[in-house]
Amino acid sequence: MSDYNAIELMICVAARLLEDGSTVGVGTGAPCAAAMLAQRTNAPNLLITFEAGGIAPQLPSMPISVGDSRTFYRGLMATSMSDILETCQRGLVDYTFLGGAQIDAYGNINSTVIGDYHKPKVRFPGSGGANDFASFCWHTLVITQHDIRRFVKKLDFLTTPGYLNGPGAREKAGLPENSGPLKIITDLAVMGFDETTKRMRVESLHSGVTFEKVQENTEFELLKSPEITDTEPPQDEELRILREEVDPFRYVIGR
Amino acid sequence: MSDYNAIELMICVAARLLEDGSTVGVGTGAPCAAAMLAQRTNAPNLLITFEAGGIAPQLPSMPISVGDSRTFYRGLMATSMSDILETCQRGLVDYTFLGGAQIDAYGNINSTVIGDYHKPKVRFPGSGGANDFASFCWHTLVITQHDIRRFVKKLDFLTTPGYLNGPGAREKAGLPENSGPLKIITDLAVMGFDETTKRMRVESLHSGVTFEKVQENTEFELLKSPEITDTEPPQDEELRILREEVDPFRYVIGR
Amino acid sequence: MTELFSGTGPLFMNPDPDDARSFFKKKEKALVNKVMPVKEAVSKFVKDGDYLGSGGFGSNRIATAALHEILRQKKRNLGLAGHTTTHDFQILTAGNMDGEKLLSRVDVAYIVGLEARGLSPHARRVMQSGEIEICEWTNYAIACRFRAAASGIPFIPARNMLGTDTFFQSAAKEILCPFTDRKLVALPALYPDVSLIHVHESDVYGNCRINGITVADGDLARASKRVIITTEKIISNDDIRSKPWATIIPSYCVDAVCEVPYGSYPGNMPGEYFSDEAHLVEWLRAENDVEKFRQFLDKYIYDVPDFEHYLELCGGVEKIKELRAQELLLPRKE
Amino acid sequence: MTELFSGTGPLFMNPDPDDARSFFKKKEKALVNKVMPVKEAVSKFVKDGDYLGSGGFGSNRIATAALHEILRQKKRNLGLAGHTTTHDFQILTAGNMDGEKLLSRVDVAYIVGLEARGLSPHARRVMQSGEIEICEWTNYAIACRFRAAASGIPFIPARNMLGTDTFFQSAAKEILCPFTDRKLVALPALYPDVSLIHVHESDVYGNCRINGITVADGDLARASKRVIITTEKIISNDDIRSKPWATIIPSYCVDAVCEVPYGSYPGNMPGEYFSDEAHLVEWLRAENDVEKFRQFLDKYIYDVPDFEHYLELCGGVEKIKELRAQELLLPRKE
Repeated sequence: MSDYNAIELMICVAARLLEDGSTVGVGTGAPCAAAMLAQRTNAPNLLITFEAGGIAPQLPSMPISVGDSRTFYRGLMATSMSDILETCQRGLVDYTFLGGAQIDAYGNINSTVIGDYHKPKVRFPGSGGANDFASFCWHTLVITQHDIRRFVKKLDFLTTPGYLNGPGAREKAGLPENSGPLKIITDLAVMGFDETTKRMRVESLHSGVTFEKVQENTEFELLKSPEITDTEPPQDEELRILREEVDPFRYVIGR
Repeated sequence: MSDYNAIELMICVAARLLEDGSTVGVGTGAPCAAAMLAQRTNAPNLLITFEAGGIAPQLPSMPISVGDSRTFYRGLMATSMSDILETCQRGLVDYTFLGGAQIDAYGNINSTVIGDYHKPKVRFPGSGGANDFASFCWHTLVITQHDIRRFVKKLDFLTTPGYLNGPGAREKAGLPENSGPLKIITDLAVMGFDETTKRMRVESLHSGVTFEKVQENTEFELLKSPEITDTEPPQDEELRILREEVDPFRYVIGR
Repeated sequence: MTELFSGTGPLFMNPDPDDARSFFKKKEKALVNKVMPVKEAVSKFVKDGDYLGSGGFGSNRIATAALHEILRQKKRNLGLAGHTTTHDFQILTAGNMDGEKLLSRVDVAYIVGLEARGLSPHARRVMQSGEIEICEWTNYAIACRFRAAASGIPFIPARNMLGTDTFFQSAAKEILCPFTDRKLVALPALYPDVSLIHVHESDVYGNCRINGITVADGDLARASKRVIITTEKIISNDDIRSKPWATIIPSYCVDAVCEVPYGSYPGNMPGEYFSDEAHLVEWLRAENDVEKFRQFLDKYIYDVPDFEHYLELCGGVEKIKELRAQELLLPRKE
Repeated sequence: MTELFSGTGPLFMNPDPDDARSFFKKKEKALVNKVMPVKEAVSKFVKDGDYLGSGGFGSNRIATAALHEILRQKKRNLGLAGHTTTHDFQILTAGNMDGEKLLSRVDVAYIVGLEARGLSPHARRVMQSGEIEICEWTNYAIACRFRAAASGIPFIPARNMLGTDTFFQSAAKEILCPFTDRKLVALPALYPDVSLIHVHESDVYGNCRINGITVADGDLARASKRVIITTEKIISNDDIRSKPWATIIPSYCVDAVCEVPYGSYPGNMPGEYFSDEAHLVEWLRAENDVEKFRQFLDKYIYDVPDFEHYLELCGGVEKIKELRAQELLLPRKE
């Protein structure tokens, strides 16, 4: 059972970051799987919310949309998008999970366009609720594939704020104090942010991955945590719960 | 049956002012009676709302409070105070009815204090929703007793805006355009507002009342409408409905 | 250039959203059983000096048991959001006697009156004595202030209060709209320390339903740092989960859940029982004379251990059956 | 001095509340029967050049019948509030083909994607062509813009968008809080000309209930100058009046009530039927090839008279029974 794929690894790592008794605003896919896994392992009292209005559902299966009926199935409340995002703006939501087409050294994310904004090579969906969640929640977590076209020096478009251009920049811009990106979880490593520069730094490496390999797949210069550890691999029990209870049809973790 | 008291007269006159198909934000007492009478006579499609959240109830009796359960008994909606007052602020509510301790020539109202604000001789409740209704609804109607201590040159406190200090003053203050007091209905007369000066003018006199008598009971100088008419007295059918259907226990109209 | 004015009234509470965020960050969000007696809830969550919010609408769906308990526990120097407070205001100002100050500051929209029932002599004496610091607002203004706090923003713009003494005696400010250049009033966020809200149904975690107008309680519960719920009855969490769109207040806003059947008495509880007008008149009349009022308060509040005994003194279940018949418009027995 | 910036994107709609007030003043408020076929509602209330709001959440509780009818009636130069629009956006952009422009301007929060299902090839082609004027926002920003309009104020302040290109390409403005001196974003009111909202239940006057998340539809209905409701079923006004606190949209906001059972198909309708993922995949695949897509649209939309025939083509009541079993988590027959 100790065989696992990259997405399973990322989900297990993400789940462990969620503190018991905390709150999280999630989307569909891996973030939702991570939250569901956390509820069954280290964070039984994790409160899950969805931006379209669902609060604390007893998820019968993976939602397809952050607004489908699963997201409030036997929930505590089915409310409005404003109520959810204002609960975040008010400071009650600890974590959010995001993805994106590009991410930079400060954890800023692009999910709007590749190329020039007015003549885009590729048009992506845009912020949706990502900018809102990353502005309001205390900690932003990112789960993403690690490649050099994604981890870029300069975003084509800054959709969603990380630490903007460094220390104090979020506060100066008017964003809530002491919020920002916490961890970036990829198929190669787990990265955090240097406290002084607010730049991304490698904190743990997945089995068989070197710092050099991570740097090769990153356009900007990565910092190193004072102590780079080995990422703890998924445990058998985590994998069992993930495969049997969280995602039995393997929608997210694949075949 | 053509015997009637002053409050019955005021209610009948007020009811006739409410156009069919319009909306009104009312309080308890005479305003509510007027709205109920209007629904049974000239304005069957009048939509009544109460500031605490009640919309279009089938009032089984006179409410005691603008927030009691009668105010949304078999209503179309039981909502929040914000929803009601934002419906007014958005421009959907045509009329509101107010009273007050003092009123001036511009239809401004005091319901806060008599005497100095910080050392009041008498403390009254304050605005409640009166300032909100009078700011947001298109037309303010006032039903009140007519005496010289009430119709004053200078308010001790301007709680609720009429035309403030004259033409254009509401707009300059930032209040919604083209809103303001419409009619003041007292036990002596019906007054409107001069279009040029926005000062109060007598438009019709109740049976047996002279302009001079109204002026004697008013501290500020009253203007005269180009044509002062006789107030049409309550008709038998109006009185019958008022007494038998609207207020059978004579809570409002008295004994 | 348009000149912009500021109200001259005191701003009792800090409208800063980052301050409030630090508090809300630490608030309990897990589903823990919060059921406790009113006595414990008030002693635990209402501190001297706190600023209170009172749910419902003055004499309708009010948390009478919690209000009485605040009197009984002799809390001091409280602030209050007086947004159509009527009988609730009467109860609290009863703590301002003999030089004692239960209330020390009030944001006023509607106080000292009981709507169609007239004015409260005692509340007027208190308010006219100058012993309470006040700031003037309107019902909608206070609703907006709760809404701003609930939203996590420092103010909401509106178009009321402008041009009046109500504005001048408030702590609001005029601003210019950056899009339309229109003058607006900015209403600062109001985060009460603790609010007291009576509801129809709550589970043990504080997920609440209200079967009627919500007045401002959805926003009030979200705006408040701590929330004490009194509920006509506790229902199962399964019941809450069977219809999550009926939940008005979510559990993560709530600190205490107290089961108090008939808990809005002598106020009206929509669909359950009408207000006891006779008792409200008795209260108003007692206020005419200070000594008589003191005796009245001893009899009904200070000398009884809790709300249940107060209700018993007022006629108990028989009285409630009467008020229930009135509420439901049942034909009167001849 | 803090420098304050303005977004550089186009402001498509006038946020002025006095303008909107003049319109709302004349709106019908009486209880008149507004039941009509979708065809009539769209022809009467959607004009070329109008700015649309789409209720629900992209593929959940959407007014499919009204969206198809807009395609069929070949409306042109519409604007759209693209606040998590997914399948609804796919339907509308299908009108941007062969040089025709059903959509000409879009306020963007989330477009061209179908969440976990991937991106829409056709919507991307349209958006990448530059033929549609756009302005960038976020989901909450657009929700706030509806809220401001619903409240009758020209803007609402918030703390999102700040510091980003999303702000730079928006029509928002930075302001300073008059109380805390903090930088905020001012989000201008958005009054759509017409919105299309699918609900669980409505009476003939347009008093509506939604049994699930409301997304932004409470505010959207209030913000919109005209509202077309499609409803799973029409219920009696007596039913509405039996539980007025369940009403989410009041009749005075509504212009047309169209009874369309299964009207959110192929989207999800909470408690009723799940989304038809197979049909959504078929739609996405058809978009890969322009000619194939044209045929697909002819087959499913242009060559059928109405939504009922579309549903029939997609499997009719048998299909709905399947999706209903999925929605209700019924055990699958082996």
